[in-house]
Amino acid sequence: MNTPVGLSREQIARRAARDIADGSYVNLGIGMPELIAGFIPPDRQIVLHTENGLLGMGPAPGPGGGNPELINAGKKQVTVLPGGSFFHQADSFAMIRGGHLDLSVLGALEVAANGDLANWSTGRPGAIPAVGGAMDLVSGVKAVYVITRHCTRDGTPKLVERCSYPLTGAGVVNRIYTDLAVIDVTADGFGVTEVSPGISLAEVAAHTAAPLLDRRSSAIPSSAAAP
Amino acid sequence: MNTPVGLSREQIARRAARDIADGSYVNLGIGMPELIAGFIPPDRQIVLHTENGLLGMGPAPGPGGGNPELINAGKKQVTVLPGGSFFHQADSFAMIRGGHLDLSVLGALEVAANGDLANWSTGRPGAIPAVGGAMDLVSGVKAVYVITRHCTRDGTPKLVERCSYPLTGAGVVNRIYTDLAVIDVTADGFGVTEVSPGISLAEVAAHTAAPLLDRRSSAIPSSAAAP
Amino acid sequence: MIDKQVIGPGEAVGGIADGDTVMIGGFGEAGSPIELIHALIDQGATGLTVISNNAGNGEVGLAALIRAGQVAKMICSFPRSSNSTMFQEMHRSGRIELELVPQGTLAERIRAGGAGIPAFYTPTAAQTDLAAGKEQRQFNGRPCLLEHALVADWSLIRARTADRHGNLLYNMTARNFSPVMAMAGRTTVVQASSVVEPGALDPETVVTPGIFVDRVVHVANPQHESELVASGARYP
Amino acid sequence: MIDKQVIGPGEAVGGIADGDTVMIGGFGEAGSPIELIHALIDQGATGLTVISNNAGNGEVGLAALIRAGQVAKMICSFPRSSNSTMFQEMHRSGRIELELVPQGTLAERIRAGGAGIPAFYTPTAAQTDLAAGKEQRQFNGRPCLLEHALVADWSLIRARTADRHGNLLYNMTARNFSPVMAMAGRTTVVQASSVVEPGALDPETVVTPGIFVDRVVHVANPQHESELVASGARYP
Repeated sequence: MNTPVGLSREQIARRAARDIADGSYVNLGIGMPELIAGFIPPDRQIVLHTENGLLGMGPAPGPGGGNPELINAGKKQVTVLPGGSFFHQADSFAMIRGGHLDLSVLGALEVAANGDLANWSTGRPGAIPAVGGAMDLVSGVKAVYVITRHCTRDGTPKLVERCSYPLTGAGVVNRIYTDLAVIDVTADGFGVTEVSPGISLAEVAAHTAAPLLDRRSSAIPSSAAAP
Repeated sequence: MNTPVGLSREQIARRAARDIADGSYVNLGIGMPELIAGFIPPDRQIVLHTENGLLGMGPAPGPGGGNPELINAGKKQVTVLPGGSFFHQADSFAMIRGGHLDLSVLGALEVAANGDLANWSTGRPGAIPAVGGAMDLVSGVKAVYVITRHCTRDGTPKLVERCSYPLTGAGVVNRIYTDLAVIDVTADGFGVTEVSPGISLAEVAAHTAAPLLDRRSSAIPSSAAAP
Repeated sequence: MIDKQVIGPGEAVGGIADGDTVMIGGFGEAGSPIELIHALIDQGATGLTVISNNAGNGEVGLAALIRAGQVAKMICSFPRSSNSTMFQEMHRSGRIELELVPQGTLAERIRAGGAGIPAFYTPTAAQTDLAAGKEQRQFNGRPCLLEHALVADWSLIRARTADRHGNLLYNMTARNFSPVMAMAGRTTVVQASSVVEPGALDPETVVTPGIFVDRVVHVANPQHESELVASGARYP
Repeated sequence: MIDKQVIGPGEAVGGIADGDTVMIGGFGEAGSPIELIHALIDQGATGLTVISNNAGNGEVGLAALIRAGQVAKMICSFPRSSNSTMFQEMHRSGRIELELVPQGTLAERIRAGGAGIPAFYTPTAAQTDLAAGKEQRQFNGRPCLLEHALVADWSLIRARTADRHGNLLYNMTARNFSPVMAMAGRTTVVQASSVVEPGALDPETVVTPGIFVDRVVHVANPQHESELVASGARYP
C-alpha cells in the first residue's frame, strides 16, 4: 500500500520546531531531527546540546571555517554560539541523565502505542549493534519527541501496537511528528492531535498498525500544519 | 605516669617529612600534620592537596597578601604554587576516594594495633559530631600515616589494643610517628621501627596499651631520628 | 531571549516555601552566598532542610538562618565552628535535626542527584558509626555502603562571574560545592559579583554551564562573613 | 622536581603488556591520540581490552590496532563507522568480543572508576536488551540497573596543552572522554600539542589536574585521522 503524500522531511521538521518553547534546552538526534535547527521560529531562543560535549551548538561552519575538533554527535562540523560551553562526557551525560534537558528529538524504527521506542538495532543476526547516547536520552530527558516518516520505504507502518525491534526505552515517547499526522502517546494509546493538509484521519489509521484516538481540537485546525 | 621527653611537635613533623617520597601527592590533616609542609627536604617536590578544592597548595601568604577565598581545609589562608589547580568538591574527593593521592597524614585520638583509627568524635553525649573529610581520606588514599603525641596530656596511651572511641576507619593506618617512636602497623600488631633519641624501647612499651614488636633494623640506627 | 537575571536577592529567593530542601554553597565563608541567605531570612520560609558543608559562623549568614528557627534539619559534614554555638544549641535542645555525612560522600551524593544517579556504593564510612542504618555490600573484597542521591528544591550559590545564560566562573577555593549544587537544585539561584553578556566568557573555561542555572542576581560587593563575624554583626 | 614529560610516543606507551586494559580517548577522530595508538601498534602488545567510544575509522588509529589483531575485546557505545569494516569483520568472525554500553553509562562507569565508586544505579537501558545479566532494582518507582566501575591499566589520551606536572587543557569537543579516562587509568599517558612550564596555565582553567596524569609526550602536529582516511592511508 502506497503511503499518501503528506509533509516533506523539511515540513515535518518545521512543524515539530513550532512546538519547542522559547528558552528550551534541546538535544536533536542524528538525521531528520537535525533539520529542526533550521526551523526554530525567529522569536525564540533555543539552546542546542550535543552529547559529545557542547551546549550552545550553532549551525555548520561556512566554507573553510570548520574544525575537525568542533563537531556534533553525528561527527559533522558545527559552530559554537555566544553563551556556549564545552565539557567532558560525564558532565554532558549528567545534563541528559539528570533531567536538565527539556527535550530530546529522535528518529525511530518503531514507536509503540504504549510509548516504547525502538531506534538503535534491528536485532538482525550479524548486524553490529551500536547504541550511542539514545538510551541515556530517552531515560533522562524531560520530554521525548519522535520525528519520522509514518511508514518505512516499503510501506510498513512504524507506529505499532508493540515494537518488534529491540527497545531503546520502555514507555518513553511523548509525541510523534510524521508526514501524515501529529500523534500524542496517551494513557489510552495513540491520540491524533493533527492530520497533515490533504490527509484524512482514515488514511492515517490505514497506515498505522495500532488503534488511533481522535484527539483533534477544533481550536487547532489541521491547516495549522501548513508551512 | 609522666611521658618521657622525646621529640617536639616540630621534630615529629620533620621526622615524618623525611619519609615522603619526591613527587608525592599528599594531603596533610589539620593540626600537627600541617607542620610537615615546613620540613619537606629541599631536594624533593611534594604536591599538597587540600580537600576543599586545591592541588599545589603553597604556604600561608605574607602580610596583607591573603584572600579569604584561597583557604585550606582548616579554613586558614594559603597560596597556590605554579602547577596548581582549582576544582570542585566532587572532583577533589574523586582524587581522595579514587586512590590518586599517595599519602594522607592525620592526627589521632586513638590508633589500634589492627590499624583502626579514631580521630573524629569522642562519642560523648551532647558533643556535636563533625567528620569532614577524614573518613574519605582513610578509605581512599594509598597510605595513611598518623602523626601524634604518644599519649594524651594526662598520660593515657593513644596506641591501644582496640579503639574505645568511634572509628574513622577500620584497619586503615600504615604508620605512626610520635614523640617516642616510629611504629608500623603490621599484620602482627604494632612494630617499632625506630625509637627517638634518649628513649628506650621499654619506655615506649610502658606508654603503649598494646604489645610492641621490635622491628628495628640495624641498618636504620635510632639516632637517624635526630633532627 | 534567554536572560536569567533577576533584580535583587529578594526576587532571587522568591518562591521558597515552608518545608523545602535548600542546598547552600560554601566551605566556611568561601563561596557562601551570604546576601541570598539574608534574603531568605527576610523571606521567612520555615521548616527547611538545609544541605551545606558547615553550619555557619557567628550570627550572620547560615548561622543567622539557623538562629531564626527556619531550619528543621541540617545535612552536613562539619557542623562545628570555633565562633558559633548557634547550631550546637539548637541541636542539643532538639530543635534541629542533624544528618552527618562524610564530606566526600556529601559531594558525591549531591553530584549523583544532579547526574540522575539514584544511588551508589562507596567504602567511605563502612565499619563506622556513620554506617548505621545503611545497606552494606562487598565490592572487590571491601565492605561498601549504599548511598542515596541528594537533590534540593533550591540551590543557593555564589559565583565570581555569570553571564545572562547562567554560565558561571568561580573564585579559587570558593568554588567548592557550588558546581555540584547547581546541578542538584531544581531551581538554582546564583549571586554573582559580576554579570556579563553571553559570549564574554570563553566556552573552554566555563565551570558551570548555564543549563544548571535558573536565576542570576548581581551582587557587586558581597559582604565578607569573617569581617562581619569579627565585628560582632548580627543579621537581621 | 616533577617532570612527567617523556621523549616520544614509543617511550610513552612503554610497559603496556599483553592482556592489559587500555582506555583510548576520542569521539570519532576528535581527541583520538593517534600517535600513541600507532606507537602501541609498533610496540605490539596483544590480547588487549580496549575501552573507547567508537571502534575506529579507515585503516589508521584504532581501526589499525584492531586490524593488527591486538584487541581481544572492545567496550564501547558505537562500534559502527561509515568508513571502516575492520571491527565488524573481526567481530563477526569471532576474533573480537564486544561489550556494548550506552554512551552515558560508559562515561559514568569510567568516572566511577576514577572516583573510587565501585558501582552505581542508573535507569538507562533498564527494560532493554542491554539490561541482560544486570541486577535490577527500583529507585523512586523506576527500574534501575546496577552498573560497575571501569578502570584501566592504561589510558591514552590527547590534549591541546600540558604542563610538566600533567595539568591539561583540551580543544573544544576533542575534550569528550579524556578527562574521565585520565582519572580511571592506573597509568595515564597524554600526547599534547604543546607542553609548557608549570605556572603557565591559569589554575582556574585547568581541566584535568596533573594528579591524574603520569606521562606527557609532546606531539606538536598530530595527524588528522579524517585526512588519513580520505587519502586511503594505512598504518603501519
